[in-house]
Amino acid sequence: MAIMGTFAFEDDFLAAAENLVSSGFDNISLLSPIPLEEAQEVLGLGKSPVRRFSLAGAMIGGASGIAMCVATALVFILPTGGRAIIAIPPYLVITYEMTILFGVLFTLLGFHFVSGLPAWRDKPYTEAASIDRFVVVVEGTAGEQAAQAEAIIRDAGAEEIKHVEDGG
Amino acid sequence: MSKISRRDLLQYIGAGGIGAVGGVLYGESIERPVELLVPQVVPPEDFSPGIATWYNTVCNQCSAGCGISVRIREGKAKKIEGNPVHPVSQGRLCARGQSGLNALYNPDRIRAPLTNAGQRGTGSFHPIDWDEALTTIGSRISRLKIEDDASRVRLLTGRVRGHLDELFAQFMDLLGSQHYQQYDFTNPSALLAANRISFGTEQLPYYDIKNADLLLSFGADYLGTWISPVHHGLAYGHMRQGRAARRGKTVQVEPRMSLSGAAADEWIAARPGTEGLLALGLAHVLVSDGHYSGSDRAEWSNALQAHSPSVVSAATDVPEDKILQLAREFASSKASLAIAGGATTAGTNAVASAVAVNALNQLAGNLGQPGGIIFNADQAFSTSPDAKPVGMQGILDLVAAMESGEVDVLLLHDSNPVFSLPDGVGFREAIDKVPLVVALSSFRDETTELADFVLPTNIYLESWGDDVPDPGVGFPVASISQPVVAKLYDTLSAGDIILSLARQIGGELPIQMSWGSMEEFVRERWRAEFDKRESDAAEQDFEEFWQAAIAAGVWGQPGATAGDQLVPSAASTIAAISDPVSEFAGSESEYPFVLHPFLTATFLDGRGANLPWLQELPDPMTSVVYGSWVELNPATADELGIEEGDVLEVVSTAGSVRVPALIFPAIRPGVVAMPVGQGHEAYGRYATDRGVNPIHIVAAQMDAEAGDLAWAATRVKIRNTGERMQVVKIGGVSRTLGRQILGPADGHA
Amino acid sequence: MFDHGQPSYADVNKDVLSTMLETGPRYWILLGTTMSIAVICFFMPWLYQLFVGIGAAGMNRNAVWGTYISNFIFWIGLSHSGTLLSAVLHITNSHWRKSIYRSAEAMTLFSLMTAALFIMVHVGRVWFVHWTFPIPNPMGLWPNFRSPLMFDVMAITTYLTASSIFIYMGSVPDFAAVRDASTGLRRRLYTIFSFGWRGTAREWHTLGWAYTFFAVFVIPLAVSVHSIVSWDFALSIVPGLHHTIFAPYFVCGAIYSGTAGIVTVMYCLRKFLGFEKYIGQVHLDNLGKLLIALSLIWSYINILELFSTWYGGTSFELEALKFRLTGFYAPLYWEMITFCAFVPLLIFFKKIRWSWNKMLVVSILINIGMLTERFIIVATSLPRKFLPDAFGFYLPSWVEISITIGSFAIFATLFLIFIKWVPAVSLYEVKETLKPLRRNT
Amino acid sequence: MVSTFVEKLKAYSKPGYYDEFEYHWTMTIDLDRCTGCEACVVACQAENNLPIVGEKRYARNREIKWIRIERYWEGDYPDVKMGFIPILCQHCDDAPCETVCPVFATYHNRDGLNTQVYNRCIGTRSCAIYCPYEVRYFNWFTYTWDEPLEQQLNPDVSVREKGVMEKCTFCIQRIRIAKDNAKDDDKRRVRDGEVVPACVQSCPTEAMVFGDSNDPEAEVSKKMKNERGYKVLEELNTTPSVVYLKKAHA
Repeated sequence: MAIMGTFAFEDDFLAAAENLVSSGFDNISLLSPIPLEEAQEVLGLGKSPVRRFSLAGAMIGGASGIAMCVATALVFILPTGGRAIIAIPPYLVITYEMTILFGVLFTLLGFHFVSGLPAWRDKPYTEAASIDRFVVVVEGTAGEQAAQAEAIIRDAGAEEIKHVEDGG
Repeated sequence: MSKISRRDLLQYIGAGGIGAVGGVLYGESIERPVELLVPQVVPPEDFSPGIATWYNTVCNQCSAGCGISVRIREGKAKKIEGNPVHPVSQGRLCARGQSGLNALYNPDRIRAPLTNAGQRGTGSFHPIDWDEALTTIGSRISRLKIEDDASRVRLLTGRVRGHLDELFAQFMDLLGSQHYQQYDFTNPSALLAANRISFGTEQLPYYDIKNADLLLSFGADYLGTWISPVHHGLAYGHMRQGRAARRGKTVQVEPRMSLSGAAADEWIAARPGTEGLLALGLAHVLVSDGHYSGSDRAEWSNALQAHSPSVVSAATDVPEDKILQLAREFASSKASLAIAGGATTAGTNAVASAVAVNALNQLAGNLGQPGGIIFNADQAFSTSPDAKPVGMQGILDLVAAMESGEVDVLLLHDSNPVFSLPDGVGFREAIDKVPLVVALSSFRDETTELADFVLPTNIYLESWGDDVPDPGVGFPVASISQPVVAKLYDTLSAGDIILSLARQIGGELPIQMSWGSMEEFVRERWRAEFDKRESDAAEQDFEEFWQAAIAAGVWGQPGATAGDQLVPSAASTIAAISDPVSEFAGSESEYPFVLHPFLTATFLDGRGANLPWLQELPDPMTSVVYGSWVELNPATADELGIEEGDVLEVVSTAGSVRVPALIFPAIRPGVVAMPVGQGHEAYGRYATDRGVNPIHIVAAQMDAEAGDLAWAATRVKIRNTGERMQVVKIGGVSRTLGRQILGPADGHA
Repeated sequence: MFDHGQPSYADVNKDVLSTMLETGPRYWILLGTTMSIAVICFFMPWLYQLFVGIGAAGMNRNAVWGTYISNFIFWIGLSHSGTLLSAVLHITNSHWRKSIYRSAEAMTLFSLMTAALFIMVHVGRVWFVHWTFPIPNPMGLWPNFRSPLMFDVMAITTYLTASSIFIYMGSVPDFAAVRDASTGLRRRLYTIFSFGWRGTAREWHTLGWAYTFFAVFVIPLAVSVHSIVSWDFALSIVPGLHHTIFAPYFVCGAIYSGTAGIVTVMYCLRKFLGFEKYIGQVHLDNLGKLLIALSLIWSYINILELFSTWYGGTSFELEALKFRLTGFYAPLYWEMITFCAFVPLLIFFKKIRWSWNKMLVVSILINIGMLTERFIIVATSLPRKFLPDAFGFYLPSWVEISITIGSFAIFATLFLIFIKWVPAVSLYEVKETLKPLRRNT
Repeated sequence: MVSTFVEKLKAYSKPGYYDEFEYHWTMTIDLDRCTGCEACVVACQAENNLPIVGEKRYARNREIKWIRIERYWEGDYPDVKMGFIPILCQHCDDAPCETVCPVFATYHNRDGLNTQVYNRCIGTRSCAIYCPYEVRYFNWFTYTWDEPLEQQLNPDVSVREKGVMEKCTFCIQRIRIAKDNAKDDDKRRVRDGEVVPACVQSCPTEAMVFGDSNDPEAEVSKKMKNERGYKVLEELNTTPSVVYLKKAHA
């Protein structure tokens, strides 16, 4: 079971979230139509691990860039224009581009990995969340805990409270 | 090995799956085409696929007589190069010679005998078979012969040498007609006439450019079009840089810079038609300065009296000190040589000019000297039976005969007088009066179009024949022409046609001319020569000799030079010295410009215009392709407000042509130049309706002595029509713009 | 920021999504027109050219590159502002970016695609163009990474990939909004497009980080792309092209023309999609100021180029310069100088800067000038290199002119398709600029 | 293992070629001998299957002439001079065209030749941009020969299709044959004068000399040392393999 509270105002919504967190609920989702830094802070989201993906991607890209150039040159020994077979200056450009390409691709990978998207399973959601409503979802609760969560949400000033099935 | 496997690996990764499946499907669905590697029913002998064979024969693109080697693969001619053992070409060949392949494989060749369907001159022909054509023609001639009217049969050919010439002569002789004549626009008639006067022999000597230190050329484009360009090229290269520390110098006198003028160290644009006078001026200095000290000095001095440098300078527009300097250089050079040709020998004063140049050589002691004029020993084979008319006088006589109905049958071979003679000669009109015109030709040119029967001839690369280069190379030389490819179409060589005709005509002709083919005839004649010269031929057996000659394509006797025993006295030259100034058709006031038609190294007198490689070959001096133009001095153009591409109407007393202008920096003001060779009305797809033919507006004048067309003696006026036409050329900006393209600036070399 | 008062969050969704979900006949007529022009002017001549050979174009021995390459550079240049500007402004946290960046990025993407098309049109054997990629091919041979053209291949591939990802990722929350506002097939499609986005704090957080990294990667990438394009020329030794200033020159020119392009596109969005509310005076003003700055830099580099050529004093360079300034194409050169150096100075006047109509004219003139600039670089330098006798001339053929016209239609078509598939204005970022929805303010 | 790899890396990181050229084919052209007669131009056309492009295409500068004669006037009438210079692929050791090709369609082989591999060419035409001598010719069309002119085509040289760049190869087919013959003949080296490109072969004035400049005894090596020797556009540092000998003065 999950409890879903819909708010019209973001300060109410944030207050509810804060109370839930301080009450020890750890399986809460905070849905908003715009990114809210405060909501992220409530959940204690600091530096995202995406950045590690970016770094790794860039490094892998750079290394594979230069490796690709050098390896191709060594496999096909085809001198051109009196340049060295392994001519570093032009390879730097390729490396540069490969660094960025892999950096971008890995960041994308990191986004998917960290955000858990794509996730097309049904999860508690209300369409107003993409317009102008702020939604708190408390998942995996039942019984007394659920009542407590519902109380916190109602106290914060939720417009609507729904009990829905847990996603997935 | 490892490299390959790595490559293959990459390839398999990519092409593996899809490629393999696709390949199988493709292979299954489409039957493998059966390709005929050798698309010939009967392969020629010595045939091995994939291996190139070289056959030696003789070039027929101009009358220089270069030996050529033709590369044959799978029975097809692939390339023509100079025959390395031939003394004329020595392994080299000009653009024209190499384009012989275009003639062989020309899409516009006549592929079967033709007869005109209805009206003559409409250009409509239909094919007939050889028997029918030969029977018709043969019976006609035969009838004339029986009626003892054989002199009503005329034979007009291009410049033919070797035993084909003898065959023609014999044919006409046996027929009982004295009217075998030749016409070739490029024939050096004036030189031959002048040599007859000066040296007593109507033959070209060998001009030893190779060993000359100073070459003084009066109008002769010896590197492009004059007599034997490839051989002169070899000689020129040697003269310039082939000798240690001795670089020959060349001076060119001509109103419009030719290829040879571009190569020259000094280019002198004397007033057109006065080049011979300049030669006399130089001769005057040689005598008056005491460079000449022969016993006949007084006679010389007397004859040259009127030609003092100051007089000559005024007439020729060459500064007096230039005349003095040239004369002194000419006298002091160890080996000097003066030659005449081109426009200098195409005025009404042609022979007088050529004599003047001969005089210069005589005075400088150049006769019989290395680097001078070397007389040929006897010709290799005495093939040329009788002197026959060559040149415009002969054509005029022929035209007169045709006009008065004295000609019943006109046989034409390889000659295009309609194109290469001025309209004023009236050939085109006169031919209407001839009941039967038969043309032996490989292509349908302007003259062939007027024939009743067109008998297609083999290209020289498909024919047997031989040739004696004229001028020789100082010693006896003869070349053999052999078919290097199986003939492409239902054609015959000119010799074979004549032999077949002889059989058709009957009487004593087939008995006297009993050879089965031209091959047999050539072979028999060579056997006769062999027998005559047996003593000095190394080979004892004729068969051996013959095989060796065919293989080499040439036979010669390098030791047998004439030496100087042939050097004639100067008396006749002295007697012949006159005032060589050309008379121009048209008054200077009405026609302010002198027309300078020039031969191009590509088309010569127009015979090369049907060869696409030559059409695409930029003109050496202007880089123009595919067309005609008229050249003007930049100052003249400025004055008249003419720019490149303005269509000008060039008008002479004989007619007018419309042609785009080209500004040419190296032409004398007051002269306009036009290339000869374009302007064909018929000559295949590459030549037809392209440019204009300046010969049409040349006044039909002759030099009386030489009896040939004075094609450089016409005045013209020009009119800007206001139309524009692109002159197609490849050149961009023909100035170096200070860039060191032709070498570092002097002092930094 | 908003000229006509604050819209509500719901207004934003309604205004923007209605442009996507409600389609009038005018749209279809417009789309049909641009598509027909694209087919008739671009693809049919191209087909003809494929059949005949590149000889269908006006290029020749002396000028083996022509309008295809100059158009390629132009379109690459036009692509430069969108993503780059968006990324820079994202990093610097400039709020005025938020309502225009989506369309600007789309412009990047589509002009880049058009540019890539021009490479296809340009090469002689387009059916083998994949040999330039490091993938297995029947030659068993990988490309030459020492070649400046390979830099291009790598740079453009990367740029296309990065720009696509950048615009896509920025649109994911908006795809979710579209999903929520639609039904049926569209809903299913947008469910997939949006990855099942719910807008949780964790999702926003990850997207924010990823997006910032994309921006960080895209900025040096964009700079490198046009530098590399300039090196196609500058690494040759052709007089008039062999200048060290070329990379900054091209980058500056690219951003310049791109920014002008944004002004044009913004005008159209306002006019045809009714985004007056979201794209307002502040944007025009800021873009105008940017244009002035870029125009001044561009002029400076041009003067520098003239000066260094004159100062260098080699025959080759001077001749090339002389031809450019006084030769056949001189009128085009001076047209370019007028449009790109002098006309933008008018933006200094507030009267001009604040008028959408006037700015539209200026921005179009700038891009005409920039199109000419690319053409002049190619057409005046290449046919006149080192050997004067080999000097030639270049005149575009009807095929080239037609394909050039067609390329604008392709761009327009892509853009028209885009506005129906992606919210042309970023919903969530515009909402960010609105007054926060708080009970206690 | 590692050390050999490092050595290999080091070796290949130096500018230049292989260890050394097997042959270094070089040509000298003596401008004092050259008369501009263009025999070489036709020889090349015949040998290398150059197309007949036609007047219309000529008018738009679409001709294909692997060797062409350039003309430069000097001075004005009457002191006007003409300088001819045959321009063909200079087979530069530091060829700008090779570097720019993205698909290795042009590269430097062990004979010091700047090769053009038609099969690999995708037709970017950048090599023609980078070439300062403008000796690269592009196939704007697929050219055909009016039947039966195609019978002349040299079977040793491929006919190029549209979209492919082509240029002078120093008649590589002749070099191949000469090298094959030399290999069959006891694996000896190709002798001086054994291989001549078509243009050199045809030159009536013997202005062109071709040979292996690695062989100090070769005629071409001697000609290269001539004091009149220079290279066209030497200042661009492309190190051409064609050495011109400046025209001498009287």
